[in-house]
Amino acid sequence: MKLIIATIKPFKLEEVREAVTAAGVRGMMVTEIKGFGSQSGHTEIYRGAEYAVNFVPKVKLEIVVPDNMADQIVSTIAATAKTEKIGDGKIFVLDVEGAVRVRTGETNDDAL
Amino acid sequence: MKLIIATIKPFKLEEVREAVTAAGVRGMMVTEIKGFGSQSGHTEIYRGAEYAVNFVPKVKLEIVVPDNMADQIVSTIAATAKTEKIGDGKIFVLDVEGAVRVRTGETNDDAL
Amino acid sequence: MKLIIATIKPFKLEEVREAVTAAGVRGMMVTEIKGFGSQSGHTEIYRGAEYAVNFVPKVKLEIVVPDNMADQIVSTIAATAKTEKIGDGKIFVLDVEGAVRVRTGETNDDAL
Amino acid sequence: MKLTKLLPAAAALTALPAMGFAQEAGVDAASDTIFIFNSLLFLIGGFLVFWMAAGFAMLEAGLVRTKNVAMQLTKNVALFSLAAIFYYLIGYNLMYPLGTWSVDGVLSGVWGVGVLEAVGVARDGADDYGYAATASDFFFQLMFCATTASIVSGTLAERIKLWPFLAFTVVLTAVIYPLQASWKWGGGFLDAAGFLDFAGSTVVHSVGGWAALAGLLVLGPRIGKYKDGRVNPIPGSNLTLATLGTFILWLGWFGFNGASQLAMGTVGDVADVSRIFANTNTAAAGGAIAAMIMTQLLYKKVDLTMVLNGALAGLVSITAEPLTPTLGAATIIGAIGGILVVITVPLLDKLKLDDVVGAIPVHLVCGIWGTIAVVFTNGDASLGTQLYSIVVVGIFTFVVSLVVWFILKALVGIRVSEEDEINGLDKAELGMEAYPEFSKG
Amino acid sequence: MKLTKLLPAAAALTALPAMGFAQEAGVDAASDTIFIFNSLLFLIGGFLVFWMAAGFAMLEAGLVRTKNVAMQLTKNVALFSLAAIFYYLIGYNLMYPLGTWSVDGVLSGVWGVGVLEAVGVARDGADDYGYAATASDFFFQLMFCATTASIVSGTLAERIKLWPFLAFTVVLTAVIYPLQASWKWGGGFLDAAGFLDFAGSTVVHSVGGWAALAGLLVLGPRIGKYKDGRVNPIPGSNLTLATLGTFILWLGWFGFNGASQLAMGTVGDVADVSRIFANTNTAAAGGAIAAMIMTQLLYKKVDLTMVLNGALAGLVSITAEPLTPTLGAATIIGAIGGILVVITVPLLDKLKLDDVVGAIPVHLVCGIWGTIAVVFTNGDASLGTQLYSIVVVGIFTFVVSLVVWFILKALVGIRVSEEDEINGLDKAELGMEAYPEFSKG
Amino acid sequence: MKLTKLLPAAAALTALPAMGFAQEAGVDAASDTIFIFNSLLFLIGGFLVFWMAAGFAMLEAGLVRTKNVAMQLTKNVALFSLAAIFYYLIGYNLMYPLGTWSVDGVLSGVWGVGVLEAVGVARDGADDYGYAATASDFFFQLMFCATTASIVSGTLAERIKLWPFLAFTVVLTAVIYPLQASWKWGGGFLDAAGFLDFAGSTVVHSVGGWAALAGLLVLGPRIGKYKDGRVNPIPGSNLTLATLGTFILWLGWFGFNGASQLAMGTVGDVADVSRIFANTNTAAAGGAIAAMIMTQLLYKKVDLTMVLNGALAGLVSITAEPLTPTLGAATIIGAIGGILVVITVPLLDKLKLDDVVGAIPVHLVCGIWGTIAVVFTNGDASLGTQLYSIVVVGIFTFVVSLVVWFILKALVGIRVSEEDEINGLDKAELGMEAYPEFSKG
Ligand SMILES: Nc1ncnc2c1ncn2[C@@H]1O[C@H](COP(=O)(O)OP(=O)(O)O)[C@@H](O)[C@H]1O
Ligand SMILES: Nc1ncnc2c1ncn2[C@@H]1O[C@H](COP(=O)(O)OP(=O)(O)O)[C@@H](O)[C@H]1O
Ligand SMILES: Nc1ncnc2c1ncn2[C@@H]1O[C@H](COP(=O)(O)OP(=O)(O)O)[C@@H](O)[C@H]1O
Repeated sequence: MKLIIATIKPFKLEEVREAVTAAGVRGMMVTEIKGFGSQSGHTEIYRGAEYAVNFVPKVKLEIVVPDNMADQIVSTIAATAKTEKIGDGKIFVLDVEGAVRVRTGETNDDAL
Repeated sequence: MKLIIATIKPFKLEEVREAVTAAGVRGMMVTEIKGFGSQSGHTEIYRGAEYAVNFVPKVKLEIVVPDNMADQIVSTIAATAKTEKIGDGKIFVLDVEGAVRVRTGETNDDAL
Repeated sequence: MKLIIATIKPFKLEEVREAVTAAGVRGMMVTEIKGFGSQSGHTEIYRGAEYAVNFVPKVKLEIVVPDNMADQIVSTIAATAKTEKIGDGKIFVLDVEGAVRVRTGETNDDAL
Repeated sequence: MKLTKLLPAAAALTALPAMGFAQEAGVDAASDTIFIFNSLLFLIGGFLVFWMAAGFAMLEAGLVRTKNVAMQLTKNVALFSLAAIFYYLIGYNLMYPLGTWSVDGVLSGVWGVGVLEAVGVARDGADDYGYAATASDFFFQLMFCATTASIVSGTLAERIKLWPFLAFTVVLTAVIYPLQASWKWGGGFLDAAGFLDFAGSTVVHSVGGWAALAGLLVLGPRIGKYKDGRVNPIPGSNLTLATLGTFILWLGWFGFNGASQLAMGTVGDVADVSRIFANTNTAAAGGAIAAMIMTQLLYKKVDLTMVLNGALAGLVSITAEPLTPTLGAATIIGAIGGILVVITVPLLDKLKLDDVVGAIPVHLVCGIWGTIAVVFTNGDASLGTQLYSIVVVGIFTFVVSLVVWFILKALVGIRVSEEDEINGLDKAELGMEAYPEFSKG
Repeated sequence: MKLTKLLPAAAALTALPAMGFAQEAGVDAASDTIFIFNSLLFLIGGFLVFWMAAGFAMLEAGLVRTKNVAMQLTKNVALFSLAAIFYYLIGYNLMYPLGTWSVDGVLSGVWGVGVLEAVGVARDGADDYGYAATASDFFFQLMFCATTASIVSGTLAERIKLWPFLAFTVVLTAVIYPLQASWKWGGGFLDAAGFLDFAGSTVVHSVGGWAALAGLLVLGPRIGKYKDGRVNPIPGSNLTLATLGTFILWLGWFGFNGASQLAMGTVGDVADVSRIFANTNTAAAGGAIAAMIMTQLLYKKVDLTMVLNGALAGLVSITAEPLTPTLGAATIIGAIGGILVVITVPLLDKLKLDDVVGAIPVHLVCGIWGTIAVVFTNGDASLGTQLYSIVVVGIFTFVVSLVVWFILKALVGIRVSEEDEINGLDKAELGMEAYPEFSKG
Repeated sequence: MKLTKLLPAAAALTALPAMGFAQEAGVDAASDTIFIFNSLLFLIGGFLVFWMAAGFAMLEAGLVRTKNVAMQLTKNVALFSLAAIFYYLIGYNLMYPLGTWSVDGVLSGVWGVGVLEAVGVARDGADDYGYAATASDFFFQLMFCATTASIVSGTLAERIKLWPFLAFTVVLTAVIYPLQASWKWGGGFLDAAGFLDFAGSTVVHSVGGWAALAGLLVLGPRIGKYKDGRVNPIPGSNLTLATLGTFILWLGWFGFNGASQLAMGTVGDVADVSRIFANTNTAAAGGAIAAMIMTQLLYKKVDLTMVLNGALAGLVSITAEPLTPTLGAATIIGAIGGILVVITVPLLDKLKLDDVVGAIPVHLVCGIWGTIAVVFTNGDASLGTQLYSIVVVGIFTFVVSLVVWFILKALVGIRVSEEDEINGLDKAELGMEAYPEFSKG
C-alpha cells in the first residue's frame, strides 16, 4: 500500500474529494495546515508596521491506497487540484507496511 | 523504527493514550482532523437547503516506536479504539529511517 | 527523497523556518498538534478539581527534501529548536518514493 | 414614529389644559417636565437603537465565513459612522422639512446641515418646546437612518468591495432613506394620505430590504452557493455571535419602537410606551417560537439560525404598529412573521438570490407584512393606503438603489475578483484576519 | 420587590400631601410625574433584566463544550420566548391576584391572559394610577419569570433533550414560578407572615436553583464527569463568552434590584433606587474579589470561572435586601456569597451533582444565604420567617419540579442517547454546529 | 464633569425662581422632580459607564494572543471589582472634600469610607437636595475611577504579573486617580485656576494613559515585538471581540459624557445632555472615518484595528468638551483624534514602546488633544490653563505611577518569567485557557 500525502488549496478540497472518490478511493484524512513555499513572501501592514506573511492556509490529504491504485490517484489529484497558479501544492508518495481497520480487524488492502 | 498512524474517534483519545502508555509508548503527536470514509454520507438541512456532510471529526495519532513494539501497539490501539460501529478508524504502519531527540541529540530508538 | 517530520515548541517555529530556508529548504507543511511525552504529567485545578494535563501544544513540520540534504536539514532543525529543556521535540525521517508539483506536473526532486 | 415629529408637540399642548393647575404664560414646570421626559425618551431610545449597530455587526460576523469576518466588521463600523456624518450633513433636514417643501409633500425645501439648539437653551429658545430637545430628536432619528444601512450590509456580505459598498451607504443615508422618510415622518404626501407606519416596518426595514435586494440583483450570488442546480448551504462561522447579535437587536428594538411614541411626559404617553415595550417583546417571542416549531415540523430538526431570524422577523412585523395590538395579537403578528421567514428563506434560494444573513426575508418580507398587519388592530388604517405606500416606497427605493448600484458597477465595479472572493475579503481587501492565530505558541 | 405591586401605590399616595401645593380632585401633575417615573423605572429595569437573558446565553455558551454550544443557545432563546408567552397566558394573573384568591393567600382567583391598559389611557382609566402603567409592570415582571427559567438551563446543559427541557420551562414559567411568587409578591401568605425578599434571592434565584437541582437528580451527570471515583473537570469552551455573560448579568442586575424598589417618583424612592444600584455593584465586586482570593489561597492559582461565579454569587446574595445594607455591609454580604461558591462547587462534585455552569452554588446556595442575610441589616426581618419561607418555597418548588421531571422522563425521556451525548447535542439534535468551519478556505 | 459636584446644585437652585409657581418653604414638587431627574441621569449614566468595563474586557481580550486571553479577562474583572471597593474605602472622599481640605485645594480633609444617605431619605435629610441622591453620585463617580484603571490593563497586557498589576490598581483607584481628580472635580486648585475638562479627557483618560506609560517604561516590550531593529506585529487573536468591545465603549460613552452634565432636571440641562449625546456620537464617527481614510491612504488597505482605535480616539477627544461644539466641530475634533492615533501608533513602536491595545495613543495622546481642543469651542477656556493643567496632572500621575511601579518591581517583580511569557500567562499564572478545547469530540 501507498500513503499519498497531498497538500492543496483549501477551496479545491471538495472537488478533489469527489474526483478521487470517483477513482475508487474510499477514505482519507484531512488536516488544516499552513503551507510554506514559493507562494509566500508578500508583506502586510498591521498597525503601521510591515511584516512578512510566510504561511498560507492549505489543506493536507492523506490517503492510503493499494499499490496498484497509487499512480492513478496521484494523477487524479494533480489534475483536479491544478489551477496553474503558484501554490497549487505538492503530492508525495510513501510506502505503507501495514494497515488495520479498527472496527473489523481487517488488515492491509482489505482495511482500506 | 515504525511510525504508527492511527485515526480514531475523538472520544476514544484518552483511553487509547492510557492503553498505549501502559504498553510502553512514551510519546505521540495528536492532530485534529476530518475523516472521510464509509461513515459519511448523511444529509443535513441548513436554512431549508439539504446538503451532504462528508467529513467527520476524527483524531489522528502518530506514534514512533521501536520495530519490535510495533505489532503490539497496533493491536493495543485496535483493541482500545474499537466500538464496532462504523467509523472506528484505521491504523497504518510506515517505516522510519531515523529519529532524533532535539533536547539531547540522542538518535533512533534512544530518541523515542 | 526524505520526509522529515519534526515536532517542536511553537515559539521556535519562525526561527526553525528561517534556519532551514537558509539551508536550502523551499517548502514545508506546518500543523498545530498536541504533543504527549515526558514533558507532560503536571496537574491543574479547575473549579476545585484536580486533573492531569497530558497534552502540550506543539507544532509539527513536514519537509520533503532530496536525499542528500536530509542529514543537514535534520541537524539544522535539531540545533535551532534546542532549548535544552524537556519537551524540545523529536525529528523523524521517512523515505519518500515520489513527489509531484501540482502546478507544473514536475516530479521528484524537481517538485520540491 | 407615531406621526411626524411635529404633531406630538401639538398633541402634548392640547393635553395640557386637562392638567389640574393654571397655565399662566402658557408654560410652566409641568410642561418643562414633559419636555424633559420626551427628550429623555429619545436619549434612552437613541442609545438603545445605537446598540443595534453592534447587534447587526455581531449577527453578520457570525453568519459569514471566517475569511470575511474582519471585513464585515469593518463595513459595520464604517457604515454607522458614515450614516452619522451624512445624515447630519444632508439627511436630517431632507427628512424633516418642518413644513418647508420645495416640492410639496415630496421634497424638503430645507437644505444644509443639522443644527442643534444653543447650549443651555431656555424654554423660549427651544426649537419646539412642546416636543423635545432638538439634539435628542436628531440623535434618535440618526440611529434609524443607520439601521437602514445596516440591513444592506448583511445581504451583500462576502463578495462586495468595501469602498463601493460605502459609497452606496452614503447615498442611502444622505438621500434615499431621508427622502422617502420625509413622505411619512416629515409630514409629506404619504402621511397626508393616511399611511400608518409607527416605527418603520416600511420606512426603515423594507427600505433597507429593497436597497439590499437591488444590490443583490446587481451583485449576484457567492461563488459556489448555487451549483449544478443545487443549493449549497454556506454555514456561518459563529452562531454564538449570531445569537448575541440577535439579543442585542432585540434589546435595541425596545428603543426603536418604544421611543417612536415620541413622548412620555403624560400618563397616556408613558402607558403607551409601556404597551409598546410589552408588545415588541411578545412579538419577538412569537416569531422565535413560530420559527422553531416550523423548522421542527418541516425539517425534523430545529434550525437555530431560523429561530434567530424568526425573533427578528417578529420584531420587524410589529414595528409598523406596536401600540394598538393586544399582547395576544402582537404575539400572533410576530409569529406570522416567523413563519414567513421560514418559508421565504428557501424561496429566495430557489430564485438564486443569495442573501447571506436573511435580511430580505426578515426586513423586506416582514416589513411588508407588518405594514399590512396594521389594519388588523388599528381602526385608522386603511388597507389600500398601506398597500399604496408600500408600493410607492418600494418602487422608489428599489429603482433608485438599482440605478446607484449600476452606476457604481459601471464606474468602479462592486464585486471583488473571483480569486479574492475565494481567498476571503479579509486577506484580499484588508490584509488582516479576524482570527489570525495559527499556533497558540 | 419591596412588597407587593399594590402597596407602593398606597405609599406614594400618602406621600403626596407632603408636597407643597394643593391637591384638588385628588390627582395633579405631580402625581402624573410619579406615575411616569415609576413606569419609566420598570421600562428601564425591564430592558436591563431582558439583557440578562443574553447574559445567561453567553455565560452558558462559554461554559459548555463546543459540541453543545448551538444547542445551549437555542435553549436560551427558546426558553425566554416561551417564558414571555406563558407568563402572559397564565403566569401574570396567577402571580398577581390583586386580592382575589381562590385559596386565600395561596392560589390566585384570577385566571386568564394578561391584559394591558387601553391605548392612550388617562388618569381615570389607569389600572393603578398611584403605581405605574400596567404594561410597564407586566414587562418588568415577565423578565423575572424568564430569569428563573434561564437558571435551570445552565445546570442541565450538555445532555438534556431540547423539547422535554422546553416542556419543563413551560410548567416553570406558567405555574411554578408565578404560584410561589404570589405567596410573597402577590400579597399571599408568605408576605403576610412578614417574609422579606426584596428582589428575589428566594423567589427567583433559589426557585431556579431548586428546579435545576430536581432536574439534575433525575438527569444525572454528564458521561465522563465522574470516573473511577475521581472528578474529571470538563472545561468550558470559551471563557471570553463566559466573562461577557457575567458582565451582561452584572449590568442587568442593576435593573433587577434597582427597579424592584417599584417606585422612583419621590426623593426617597429615587435615593433608595440609587442605594440599591450602589449596593448591588459593591456586592458583586465583593463576591468576585473574595472568590479570587479564595482560589489563590486554596489552589495557589486564581480560577477565572470561580471569579465569574463569585461576582454572580455576590449579586444573588444582595438580591434579597439590596436597600438597607451600608456599602460596607453589602460588600461583605457579597463576599460571603463568593466564598460560599468556592466552597460549594467542589462539594457538589463530591456528591456527583454535575452542575455545568455552577448555577446551584450561585443561585440556590447564595439565594438562601442572601435571604438569611436580610436579618443582619433590615430590622423588620425575622430569622424564623426567613427560614420558614426558604423552606416552604424550597419544598414546594423542589417537589413539584421533581414530579414534573419524572413525568417527562417517563413519558418521553429527558436525556439524549449516550451516542448523541458523545457526538454533541448540536449534531445530534440540531444538525448544526456553532463553529462549523473546518478549512478557512 | 461640568464643574464640581457641588456647583450644579447651586445652578439648579438659582434656576428655580424662573418656574411659574410659588416657592413656599423653598422646596416643592418641581425641585423634587429635578432631584429625581438628576439622580436618574447618574443611574443611567452610571450603568452605561459600568458597561464600559465589559467593553475594555472584550477589546483587550480581542487584541491579545489566545494564550493570554483568560488572564486579560481575569484582570479586567478584578480591576473593576478592586476599583469599586477601594474607591468606596478611600477614593470617594479623597476626591470630593466638599470644601474640607487638609491642604487647601490639593488634599482632601475628609477621610473614611463613602457613606450613603439613609434609606427613604426625605428632602430635608438629603445630603444635597439641589443636586441628586448621594448614592447615585457615588455610583456614577465610581465608574469613572474604574475606567481609569481599565485603561492601564490593555497597555501592559501579555507580560505583567497578575497580583502586582492588581496592587497598582489599588493605588491608582484609591489614591492617584481620586487625588488628582479632586483638583478639578473636587473643586481644588485646578478648578480654581479655570481648568475645563467636562468629562475627563485629562482627569480620566490621560491619567490612565500616564499610568500605563509609566508601567510600560518599567515593564518593557513583549518578547519578540522588536527584533533586529524591526517591529514584528503581534496580531490580536479575535477582531470580532475587539469590535464588540469598541461598540460597547461607544455606547457607554453616552453615559460617560452625557451624565457628566450632572443635571437634567431643567429644559436647559436636558437639552445640553442631548447635545452631548449627539456630539459624542459624531466625534466617534469622525474618528473612525478619519482613521479609515488615513490607513487607506498611507497603507493602501484599511486597518480595522486602527478604525476601532479611531472611534475611541474620537470619543476621548470630545470628552473634555462635548457640550459647546457644533456637530460639525465635534466631528472634526473626533476626526483629528482618529488621525492622531494612526500617526502615533507606529511612532510608539519606533520608540520601542509596546502598547498592546493602543491605549496610549487613544487615551493619553487624544486625552491631551481633547483637553486642548476645548479652547476652540468654549470661550471660557484658556489655552494656558489647559496646558498648565495637562502638565500638572501628567507630571503628578506619571511620577507617582513610576515610583509605585518601581517599588512593585523591587519588592516582588512585575514581569513574568521569559518561559511563562512564551507559554502564555493563562497557563503559567492561571492554569486555565480561554479556549481550551482540543478535540471537539
Ligand atoms: N484509505 C484511507 N486512507 C486514509 N484514511 C482513511 C482511509 N479510509 C478511511 N480512513 C480514515 O478512517 C476513518 C474511518 O473510516 P470509515 O471508512 O468511515 O469507517 P470504518 O473504518 O469503520 O470502515 C475515516 O474517517 C478516515 O479518517
Ligand atoms: N514516540 C513518539 N512518537 C511521536 N512523537 C513523539 C514521541 N515521543 C515524543 N514525541 C513528540 O515529541 C514531543 C516532545 O517529547 P518529550 O518526551 O515531551 O520531550 P523530550 O523530547 O525533550 O524528551 C512530544 O510532545 C511529542 O509531540
Ligand atoms: N519541500 C516541501 N515539503 C513539504 N511540503 C512542501 C514542500 N514544498 C512545498 N510544500 C507545500 O506545497 C505548498 C505549495 O508549494 P509552493 O512552493 O508555494 O507552490 P508550487 O507548488 O506551486 O511551486 C506549500 O504551501 C507547502 O504546503
